[in-house]
Amino acid sequence: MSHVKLKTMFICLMLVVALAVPGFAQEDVIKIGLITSLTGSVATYGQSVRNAVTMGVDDINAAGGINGRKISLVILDDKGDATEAAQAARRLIDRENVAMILGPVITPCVMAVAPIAQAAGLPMLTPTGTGDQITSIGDYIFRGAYKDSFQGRIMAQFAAENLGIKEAAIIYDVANDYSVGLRNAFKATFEELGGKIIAEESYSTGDTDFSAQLTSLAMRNPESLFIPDYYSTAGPILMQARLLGLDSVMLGVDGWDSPDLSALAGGFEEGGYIVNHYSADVDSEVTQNFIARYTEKFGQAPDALAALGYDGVLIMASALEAAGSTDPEALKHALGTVGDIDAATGVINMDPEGTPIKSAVILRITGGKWELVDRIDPIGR
Amino acid sequence: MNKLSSLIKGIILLLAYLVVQLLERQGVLLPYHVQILSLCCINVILVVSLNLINGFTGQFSIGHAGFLAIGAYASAYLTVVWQAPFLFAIICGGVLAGIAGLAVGLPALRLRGDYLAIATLGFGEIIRVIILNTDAVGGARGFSGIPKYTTFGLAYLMAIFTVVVIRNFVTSDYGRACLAVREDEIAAESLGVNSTYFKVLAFTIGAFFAGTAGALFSHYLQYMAPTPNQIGFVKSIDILIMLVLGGLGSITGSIVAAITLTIIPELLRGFAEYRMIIYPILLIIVMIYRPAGLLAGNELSLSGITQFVKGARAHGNHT
Amino acid sequence: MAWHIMALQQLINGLALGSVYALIALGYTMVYGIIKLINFAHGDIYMLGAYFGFYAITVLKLSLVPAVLTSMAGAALVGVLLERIAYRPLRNSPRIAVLITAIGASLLLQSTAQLVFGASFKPFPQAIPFRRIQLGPVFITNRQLLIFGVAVLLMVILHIIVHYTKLGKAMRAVSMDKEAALLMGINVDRIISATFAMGSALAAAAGILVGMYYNRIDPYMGMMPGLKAFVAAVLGGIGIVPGAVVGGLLMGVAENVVVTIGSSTLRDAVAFAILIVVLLFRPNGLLGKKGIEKV
Amino acid sequence: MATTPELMVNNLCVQFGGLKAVDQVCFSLKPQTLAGLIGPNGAGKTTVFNALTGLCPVTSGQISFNEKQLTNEAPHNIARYGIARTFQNIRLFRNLTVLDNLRIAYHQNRQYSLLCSVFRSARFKREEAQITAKAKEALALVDLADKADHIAGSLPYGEQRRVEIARALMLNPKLLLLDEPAAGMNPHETQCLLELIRKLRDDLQITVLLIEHDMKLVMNLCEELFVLDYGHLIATGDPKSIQNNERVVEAYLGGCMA
Repeated sequence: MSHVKLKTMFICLMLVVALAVPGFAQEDVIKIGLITSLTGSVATYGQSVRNAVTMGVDDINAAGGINGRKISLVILDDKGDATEAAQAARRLIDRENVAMILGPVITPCVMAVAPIAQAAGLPMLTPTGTGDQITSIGDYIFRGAYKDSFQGRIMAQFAAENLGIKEAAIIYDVANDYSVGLRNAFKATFEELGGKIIAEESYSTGDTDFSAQLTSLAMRNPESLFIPDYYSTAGPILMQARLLGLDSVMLGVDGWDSPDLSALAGGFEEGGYIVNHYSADVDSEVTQNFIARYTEKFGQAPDALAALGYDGVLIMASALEAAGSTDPEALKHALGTVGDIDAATGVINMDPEGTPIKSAVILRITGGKWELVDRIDPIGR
Repeated sequence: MNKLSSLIKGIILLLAYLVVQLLERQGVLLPYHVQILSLCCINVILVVSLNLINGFTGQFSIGHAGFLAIGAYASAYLTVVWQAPFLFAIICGGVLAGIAGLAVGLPALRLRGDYLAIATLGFGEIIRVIILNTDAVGGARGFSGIPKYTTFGLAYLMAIFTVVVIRNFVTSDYGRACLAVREDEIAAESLGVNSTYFKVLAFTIGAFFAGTAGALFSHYLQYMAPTPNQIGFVKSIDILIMLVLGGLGSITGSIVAAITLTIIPELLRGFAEYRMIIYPILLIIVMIYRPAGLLAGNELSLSGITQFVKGARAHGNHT
Repeated sequence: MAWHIMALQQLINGLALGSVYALIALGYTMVYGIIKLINFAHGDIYMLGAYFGFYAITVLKLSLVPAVLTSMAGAALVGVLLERIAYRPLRNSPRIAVLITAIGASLLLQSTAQLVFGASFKPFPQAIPFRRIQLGPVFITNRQLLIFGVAVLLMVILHIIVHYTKLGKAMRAVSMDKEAALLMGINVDRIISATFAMGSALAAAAGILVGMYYNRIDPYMGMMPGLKAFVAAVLGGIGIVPGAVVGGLLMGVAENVVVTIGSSTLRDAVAFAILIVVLLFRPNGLLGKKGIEKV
Repeated sequence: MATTPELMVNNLCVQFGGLKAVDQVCFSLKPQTLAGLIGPNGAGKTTVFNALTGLCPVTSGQISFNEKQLTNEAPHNIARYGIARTFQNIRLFRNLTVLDNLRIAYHQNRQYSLLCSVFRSARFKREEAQITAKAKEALALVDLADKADHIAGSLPYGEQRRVEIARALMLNPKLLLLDEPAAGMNPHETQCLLELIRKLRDDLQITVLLIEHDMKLVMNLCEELFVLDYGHLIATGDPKSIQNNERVVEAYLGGCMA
């Protein structure tokens, strides 16, 4: 190899190293780390969270910061990979000296970061992590979302008690903990309430063809079909299900909440029910305000992950305010006790156990719009 | 001379360890850095062990993460559920992965090149789907609550152990037989080399070390998720990239590449969305300029380095 | 629905899914046939094709056929450029080096697409209405029919090009012996470029069809189907045009059969297990010829 | 000198699809003979070698070597019984050094275990030294001692042929099969080769069977010849009688005109 080529390569490498050195931090700010998935196959969710979190932090700083101190956000990408998330966490803790970690977005990443935060004694709050096991890792671990078991139970109760459904089928993503967790909770509660799960089918993350599973389900002709997954997969499933002749009542989860659902489902989502945090039509000013501003800023309406990301910032802000400092012990205490936060996904009360206590709504898609059907106040967790 | 150079190498390795320990105590190296160094060591084990299969024996496996998965989950199950000592768990993880390697080596007897590659890929995915469906190890929720037993020292020691064992293997009659199978199976057979045996042997040994790397990995991350980028084909391809970048058939190349490619994504992390654009461009540039890998199948050696330092012109083709 | 009717219905579903694999596999197999490269970026060209089609329909307001043609042309251009920039410098290098470059190209296309088109899932504009065609007790949707028809049509066209045209003859010559082809006055570079153009255009057509069929596109849509299609191409015997279609259809049907008679959670594992078993009995794929090594 | 045949080939048939490459061939070799297998192109000579060394399946017939049945044995086992060969299209391990090429061939005689090699036991070191010494000895035999550290593929053609012979010798063979050893050599090199083969037979007391088109070499070197044509053995005998055999002449002339 010629020396010129070697030199070019060397210069390229040096450039990368030089660019990668982080900028200098100011002293009078509160440093917060955000770990999210900006690249990789779950980037769409991670970018929603990133957008909402930066918007939330900008809001706080514009309003004068917290107790006079501005928030500075360090955003690190985890590629949706647990190993990378762990690296990012260590970097935030050791090199960036952040006061608190927001994120990561998906449960596998959260599960890799949580033991590190716990061992380091640094509070962390995942706005979106739903896996039941997350908060049991330690007392420094908090979340802003529902537990899978809570949401799955709510939908099962609603289906059995309010809709009077006796038979349900489930189609879920066997490779996704969110989907599996919701399916487990739904199944348990539904059977407890005397219902019967007559068929179950599964698929894997990244699949686009569900016709085999749906044809099998169609043969059993279930009264209702529970589809615990994000809008990106639920949409195509809804469309394919209807085209294959399934006319069951479709039951969904908060992951369905996206402006794109209707287009992805080809309009076949009509009549479906979901559990959600808030109802865009009737809920608070904060919610309306958030949706309007997010839409304006990013050119698309927020999905559920964006709303949760924004609320993560609100929870963090009230905890920082309540703690009065960035002392981890005080912050941890505050994160477990702050309450009455008027957030985009409704009123949030935190709990020392780590999962917020918030109400849920059941929405029904009627004429292409989400319509409030029921409001369920939290009955414990 | 030989003894002397081994001694010097030993001293350098020991010194390197002591320097890391010292710098860590002084606070120059943060836990963040030490964690990256541990990951480097784990990746070195993975790449060097794949080198035995792909580089030295000339097979084409892209299912290495499957062996890692077996080692990672088996050892975690042992330490979490049975509270087994870590060293025992590592060995069990390695042995189980080795048995799986034996099973995968068998198709290798009939399949060649790209067909073998696809079979190994399929094998890796089968392992992943099985783990995904096994509730005892957490299924899709992942395996959490694994104790943090992997220290830098242990990972470092295991990496050295792996490198020494595999280097000794490939420079013995066994390794020469593997090389012969890679170079020309028919000639090897006619010289009395049982090519079947050596293919399976390479798969078994490579898988064993990948299994130990898996054990280190699960007790490093404290959590295993059955995702493609953790134990699936994305991970297998990551290992393959490191191997080819370092150069097939070069152990030192594998080491250099494993370390470089573990650190580069870390350096690029701040670039957010641009990171995954810069990384593949670097990869393509390196491959275009160094198609045979960074070290082009040669080994870095002490004498080579001293010669280089002395400015000897011998540097280049043979070191 | 009776059991045997469902089996028939699943067969139709399987053939439709298999057609998707076959469409992508055709491009893989063409490129492989010529330069023995597993073009890992092929799945991502397919993704780009879907996006080109998306923008041709939504932004340029083209109707379906011109949109497909535009997208095929765009993808062909990307394919040719890719070969020029990333693969050609490595033509005489070890195959594995080119493979790694192809993986790099795949990553690059994915992340560039994510940056340019956005990471979110986009609903594909529905250029044709949904329709169910009843065939006695079973039915087929017009999209399934379309996918199946196009896969077979493209295979036939490709077969004709490869076997009955001058270009095809040159391609076969290059695939057998590059040096000899060169001596015969064949412009090898041009033939390889043409192959990449054709393979990429095929992928783009597949991308649009699949986008329409499943109603969803995203920057990573090429990854899993790309992998499965590659497996299908190998199953059929890589480098053999009808092999790609046979392999694709078989994969599709096998996956559906597994779901029908067994557990859908193990679908991918069983599909891969079938692959391995088939390869053990036919080490060069279903339609592959046995390579006799000369001693 | 023992008189019982060492190698016995009885009714050997090798069939590829519908093509009978070797048909009903019978011959035997006495120990320490220098024998030649000749015949026009495509007569099936290399196929006989491949059948003898297990590289192609025998359709019917038997091969025995020192009264051991070798029919359809795995090639590496045949090597163990003491049959070594070279190839028409030189099959050296081109990317390895000459020394390594030779050391690989000592494989069957290696005694140390996997653990010995991994932990570099004293036994390992002792034996490796022996192997290297033995390889250098074999190289010296073919006059290439100074090329030990060269990459095999970089040597000139004639030297590669000699390395291949030396490599075969590392097996301590009783029977050495040489497939066109003089192909591509100039007359001087061919002369040296002739002397080398003779020396090998005399010094190592081995049997040599060679395929060769260079009739001068064959007639000067071989003590016994077997002539193949279209898979059939058409003549056997000493060089003189073969030269005067009408069928052989006809086969060769026919071969030339075809």
